[in-house]
Amino acid sequence: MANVLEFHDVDQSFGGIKALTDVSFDIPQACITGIIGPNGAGKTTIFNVITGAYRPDRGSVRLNGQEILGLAPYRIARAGISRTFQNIRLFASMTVWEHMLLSQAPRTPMLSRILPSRAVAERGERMMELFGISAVRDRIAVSLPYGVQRKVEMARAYAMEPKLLLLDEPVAGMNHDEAEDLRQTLQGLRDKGLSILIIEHDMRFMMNLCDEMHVMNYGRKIAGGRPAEIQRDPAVIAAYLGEDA
Amino acid sequence: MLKSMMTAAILGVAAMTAVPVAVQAEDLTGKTVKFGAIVPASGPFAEWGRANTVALKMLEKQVNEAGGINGAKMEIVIYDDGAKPAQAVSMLRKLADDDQVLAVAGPATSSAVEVAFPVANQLGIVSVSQNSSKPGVAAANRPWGFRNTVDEAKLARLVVPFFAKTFDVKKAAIIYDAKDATASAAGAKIFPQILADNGIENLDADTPISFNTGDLDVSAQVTKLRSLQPDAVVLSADYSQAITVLREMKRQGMKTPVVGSTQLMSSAILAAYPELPIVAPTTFFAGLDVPAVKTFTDGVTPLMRAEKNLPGTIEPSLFDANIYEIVSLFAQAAKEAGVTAAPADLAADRTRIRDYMASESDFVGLGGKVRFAADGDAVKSFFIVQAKDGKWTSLETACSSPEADACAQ
Amino acid sequence: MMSSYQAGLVADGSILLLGALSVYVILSTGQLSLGNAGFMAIGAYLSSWLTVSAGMPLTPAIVVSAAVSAVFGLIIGFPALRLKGLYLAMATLGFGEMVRTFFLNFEPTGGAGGFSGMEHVPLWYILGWTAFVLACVMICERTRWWLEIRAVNDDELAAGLVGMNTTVTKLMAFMTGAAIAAVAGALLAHQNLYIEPGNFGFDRSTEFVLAMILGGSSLAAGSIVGAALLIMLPELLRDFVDWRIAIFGALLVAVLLVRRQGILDRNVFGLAKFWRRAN
Amino acid sequence: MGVSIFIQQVLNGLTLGAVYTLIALAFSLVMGILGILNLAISEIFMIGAFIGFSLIMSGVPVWLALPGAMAVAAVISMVIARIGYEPLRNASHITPMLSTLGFSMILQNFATNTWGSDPMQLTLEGWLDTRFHFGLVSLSVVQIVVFAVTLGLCVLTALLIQRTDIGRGLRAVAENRDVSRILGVRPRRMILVAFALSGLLAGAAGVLVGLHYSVITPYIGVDIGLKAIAVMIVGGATNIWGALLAGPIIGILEVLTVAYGGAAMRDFIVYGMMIAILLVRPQGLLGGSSKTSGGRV
Amino acid sequence: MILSVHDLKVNYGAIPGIRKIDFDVNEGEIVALIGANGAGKSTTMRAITGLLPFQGRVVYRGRDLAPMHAERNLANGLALVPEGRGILTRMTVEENLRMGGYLRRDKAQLETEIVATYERFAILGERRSGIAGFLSGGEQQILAIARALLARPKLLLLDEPSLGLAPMMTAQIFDFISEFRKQGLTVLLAEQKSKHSLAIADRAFLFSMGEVVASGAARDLAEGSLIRNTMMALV
Repeated sequence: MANVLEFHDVDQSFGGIKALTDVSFDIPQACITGIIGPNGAGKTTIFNVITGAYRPDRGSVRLNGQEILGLAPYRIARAGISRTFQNIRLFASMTVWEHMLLSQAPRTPMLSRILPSRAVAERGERMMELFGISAVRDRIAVSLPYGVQRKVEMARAYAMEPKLLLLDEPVAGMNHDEAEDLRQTLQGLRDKGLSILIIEHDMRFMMNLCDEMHVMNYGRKIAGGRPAEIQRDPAVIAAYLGEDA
Repeated sequence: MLKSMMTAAILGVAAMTAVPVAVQAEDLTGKTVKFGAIVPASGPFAEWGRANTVALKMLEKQVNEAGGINGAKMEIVIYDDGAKPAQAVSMLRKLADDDQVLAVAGPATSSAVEVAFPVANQLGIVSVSQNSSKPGVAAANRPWGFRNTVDEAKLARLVVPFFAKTFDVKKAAIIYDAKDATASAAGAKIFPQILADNGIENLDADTPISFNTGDLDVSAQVTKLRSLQPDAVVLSADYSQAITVLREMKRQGMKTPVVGSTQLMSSAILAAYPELPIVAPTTFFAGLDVPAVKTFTDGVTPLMRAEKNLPGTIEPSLFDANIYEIVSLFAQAAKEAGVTAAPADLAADRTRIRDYMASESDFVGLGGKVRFAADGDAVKSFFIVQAKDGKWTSLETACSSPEADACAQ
Repeated sequence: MMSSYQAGLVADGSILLLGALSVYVILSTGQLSLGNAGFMAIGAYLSSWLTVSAGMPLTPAIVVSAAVSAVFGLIIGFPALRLKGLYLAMATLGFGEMVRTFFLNFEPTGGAGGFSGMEHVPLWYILGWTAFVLACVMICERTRWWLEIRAVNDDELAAGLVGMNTTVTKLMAFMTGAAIAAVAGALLAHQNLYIEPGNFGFDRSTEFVLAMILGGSSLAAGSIVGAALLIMLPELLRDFVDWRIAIFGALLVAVLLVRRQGILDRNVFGLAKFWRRAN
Repeated sequence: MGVSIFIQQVLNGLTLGAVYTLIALAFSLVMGILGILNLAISEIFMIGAFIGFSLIMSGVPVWLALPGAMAVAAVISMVIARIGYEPLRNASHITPMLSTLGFSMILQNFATNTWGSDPMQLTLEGWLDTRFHFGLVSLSVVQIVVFAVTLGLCVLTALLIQRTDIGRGLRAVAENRDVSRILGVRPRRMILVAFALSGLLAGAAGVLVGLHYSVITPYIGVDIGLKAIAVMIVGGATNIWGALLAGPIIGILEVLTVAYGGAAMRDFIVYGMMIAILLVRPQGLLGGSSKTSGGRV
Repeated sequence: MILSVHDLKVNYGAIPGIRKIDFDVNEGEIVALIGANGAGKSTTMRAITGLLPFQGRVVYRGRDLAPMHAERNLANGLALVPEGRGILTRMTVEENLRMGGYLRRDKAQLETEIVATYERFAILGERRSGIAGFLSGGEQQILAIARALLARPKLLLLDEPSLGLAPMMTAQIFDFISEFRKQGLTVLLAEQKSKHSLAIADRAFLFSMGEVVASGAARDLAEGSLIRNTMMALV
């Protein structure tokens, strides 16, 4: 199985404080890979390195074999990596529908961005159906309930036709039913060939969702493997309950 | 000569306000003859505009009490332009179109005039500025634009030699307001030329000393002036700016006499540096000892001082006299050129007033005979005055036109 | 039939509308420019010089001036990328004042004495340009490209991560705004037939911003309302004579307090609906 | 003689710079804490000048006229805060800026109608009219008053900001509104305090300008206000000492440009310097990075 | 009972909402709120303190608290050490401590207490005139707690005090917290990592997805496998 992303030997520090120390993992094609770990373990830092917001001190990040480290964030996005944020970042002035249109724009030529396009509109409709937000299409996205905003953000990220989708705590603020719906949606996307990297604290959700998991603590990767293995890994349990370094 | 002119002036004003002489005109009883005025009653020159308004209201009353214009009531529609060019144009259009006035007095500032005169030409209506003295503005806007002022260039040409002789000036330095179009034209071009023509050394010819309208601090400029040790200072600025300079000169103890343009004319200048001889040309000042002026001043001063929005110590200015003359002239033109005041004749009436203004009329203003030269500027006598003991004193009388007898009666 | 007074107000309003639009385009990317009078001055002086001294017909002169002004927009916009919010506003304010000072001292265009000699343009010509620019902006508003502009305003970082080159977007907005302001300047010059540096001061820049914010900064149609209001209100308040400017100021504050988003917003026009389907 | 002229020009620049400093401080108190540009400060300064002028002309001694005018200016500033700023606190930073512009119009119109548009002049008498001469260089008592009052007010402001509970409260609100609230600071009250302080300083600047230049009009605020914004930027919008440094720098720069380079270039150089600072060092000369400077407002 | 929370609901902008939270705190207790990130602990804490609008009832010392009155609540003895510590990073350590006593009238007494604070937390004494933003995470956490104590709270809310801290430091912080009980202070503690919290708490409430899913004596919870199973989804 080919890897869509290879994240190798990355060190990242901020003013002397090490946020990531020698972190490596691979994301296989058409897989859901999870990153877990206590707050402040460095999970979001990994996202920020992948999307080009941070420049690590060392290491390499390859997308389908191409080095993407050092590219401008918008180039990395165009290369096929899209993400959601832990604290949702939607465009404050836009309706849900406008989010769907916008996220498809940057990778198309200028002229087609000005002219209406049937393909774009259809894809927008599909995205909204997929994440169950068609009913609120004309509402300003940031005025919607928290859980719905999460879905809009995911729909926006997915509308970009990414090769790799990064989700940062997507079920925070959702109830169990919503979370279950989301799990099925994401697994459906995986089955269609999408690769997903997900950060989430809700272990039950992750156990059911992920194909593979990596565990972070204090900026280091402390474990990696199948969910069932992780679940019983003493080091992981210790980290989670705060028992030990 | 002065005396005879003054006598004529009284007679003239008396004739135009008191005894209506209908020469060839029909009786207009029951009709209204409307004139317009554009004054800067808000903004940085609000006092001018507000004082202008008082003078015009007085004139309106005087004319109507004396029987109006061939029996018709005279009405002056007054608008405020805030000294803003765009508003001046708007008001000119409004006067011409909506109010259907026969002629317009104003606008005041040169910036507004520059923009309004082309519109006056477009609309075919006389527009006569009461303040603008920026060189060449009316000349560029024939045939409808007029100014009841004298171009600064013409005045300076006569004032400087007189001043130089009086104060024995061999070398002078110029300071001017670079942001004010009139002051900078005079300060940067006209005065240097005139100094040269009169054999006076211009000490800051290479690095002209200037400041900007609104500057509070001109200490650096005055220090520089002082360091040049001139016999005299040429101050080309509007009076409100000039005061700042004079105050700074006082602060720095500079005692050189100052000469300037008509822009200096204001009672406010008198308080700025009373010890200093300040010389300027003007066609009018409140203390002028001429009966016509006295009548005007005595009439208008209490009215102005009664206005809530004007200071209790205000005196009529040159511009009040100018705008009073302008509308007086309109009234005389309407009488003598035989306007019909009928809506259908509007264009013809306006042309009559213009032609009357352009012709050699016998109009006598407050300071003497007033005529308009081919370039649209007034030909009238003027006074070279000096600030002394808190009032203006006339040193010399001259005529703005080089032609002999131009100002004679 | 419009009286020439009303026609004059319409012309003034059109020019103000163009000025407001020039700020609007830039502000749509979240950048506040307090120096658009500077671009306006460039357009006014250059186009006047081209028509008067170089004998060029007006329309190409306007196009050339707009292009040159756009280059200045680029020159200003590029370093301005480093600045945000009020700091950017103040840098543009400084630029505007520098342009004004430049023309004050630039003798070939008359310096403080101003520049004249232009041919008068008819009202329809001004309206034509205004309608053209307004239509362009309003059509663009309904494209996905405009969504990108709004996205940069809403959240620049997220916009980048959706794949947008925010640098290019912001620069283009600056250039477009500069070009529109130059058109406004050129029309002003050929409407008034006389220009002087004092016409292009800080108060002019704030007037643009005012018209745009008052009308509603979320859509171009707002600027129409704002410009109309700014032109009409002082005329309507003439009865208050000495206090009209104070009353104008008080009304301004009142409108901002009651409708901080401006008189119009997207909801008013139902523009939030955008285009629903491609066909 | 060249040297004494130079010294005289530097003194001229320092006087001008002192005025800039006070107004720039007034701007930066509001800018640093609330992040808005209060355009009405220019006009509050102008009103302060007129109040001070009127008081002095009606025989009130200077040491009483100064605080009197400052108090009136502070009250006006607080009214603006309550009516024009607070309801718009959550709007974008442009909206409150424009509402302060509305207040500028009101204040300017009020001044024109109250005091007239013609310059108002003051004749100083007695000790205030004294000058000291050192060779060709001269220094007036009023200039010394201007320096002393400016320095005094800067030090007082700095002490207030640095050493008192109110000052710490202001800085806390400036840095983090929520944190300041859980520490018991009432942001609404701090906003009022910031505006009041800003009004006090602008009012003081007005009185000093009136005293020193002794000619004022309702339109003196506009240009000097823009310059003060430049001074604030050059010094660092959030640092008191920045304004104290940048005021004299710009003042002297202006004066020397006029003296040795020609007046025409003056504004070009001042605004050029502001832009250069914005591009090279947006935090201003003394701004420092957000963490290194304890002296932030 | 010093604090009781009934049917607390927060639904506000882009923060994870809470649906229905009920719990109570007795005088002199240390109560821990345990749960994963996003479970609603912080939202609960901020709502109680008066930083967020909420629905439901929060009764503190017999009085209903109105939403959004943080300043008044502090005056009544309810202090929060927020998640991320809420240090005023541009001020010095000493200034931060002074801010703790902002509402106090007895300034002289405050000065002595600040001196006492320096003695108790030596690191703060050493860095008293240093900029607080330059302190390490653990030092900042100590500063934040010390600052909150200077407001003389009756109920101290601590949101994730161990966040981003090394294990040694975490242990030290929890030691400090356990000392508070001796001074008669009531503490409400939100933590992701259960071990330290349960070790010092009397009772604990387990949060998940905006609701309280379990509660009990801290010792029982620590010894049982409920928390581990919930957190690791081992049910």
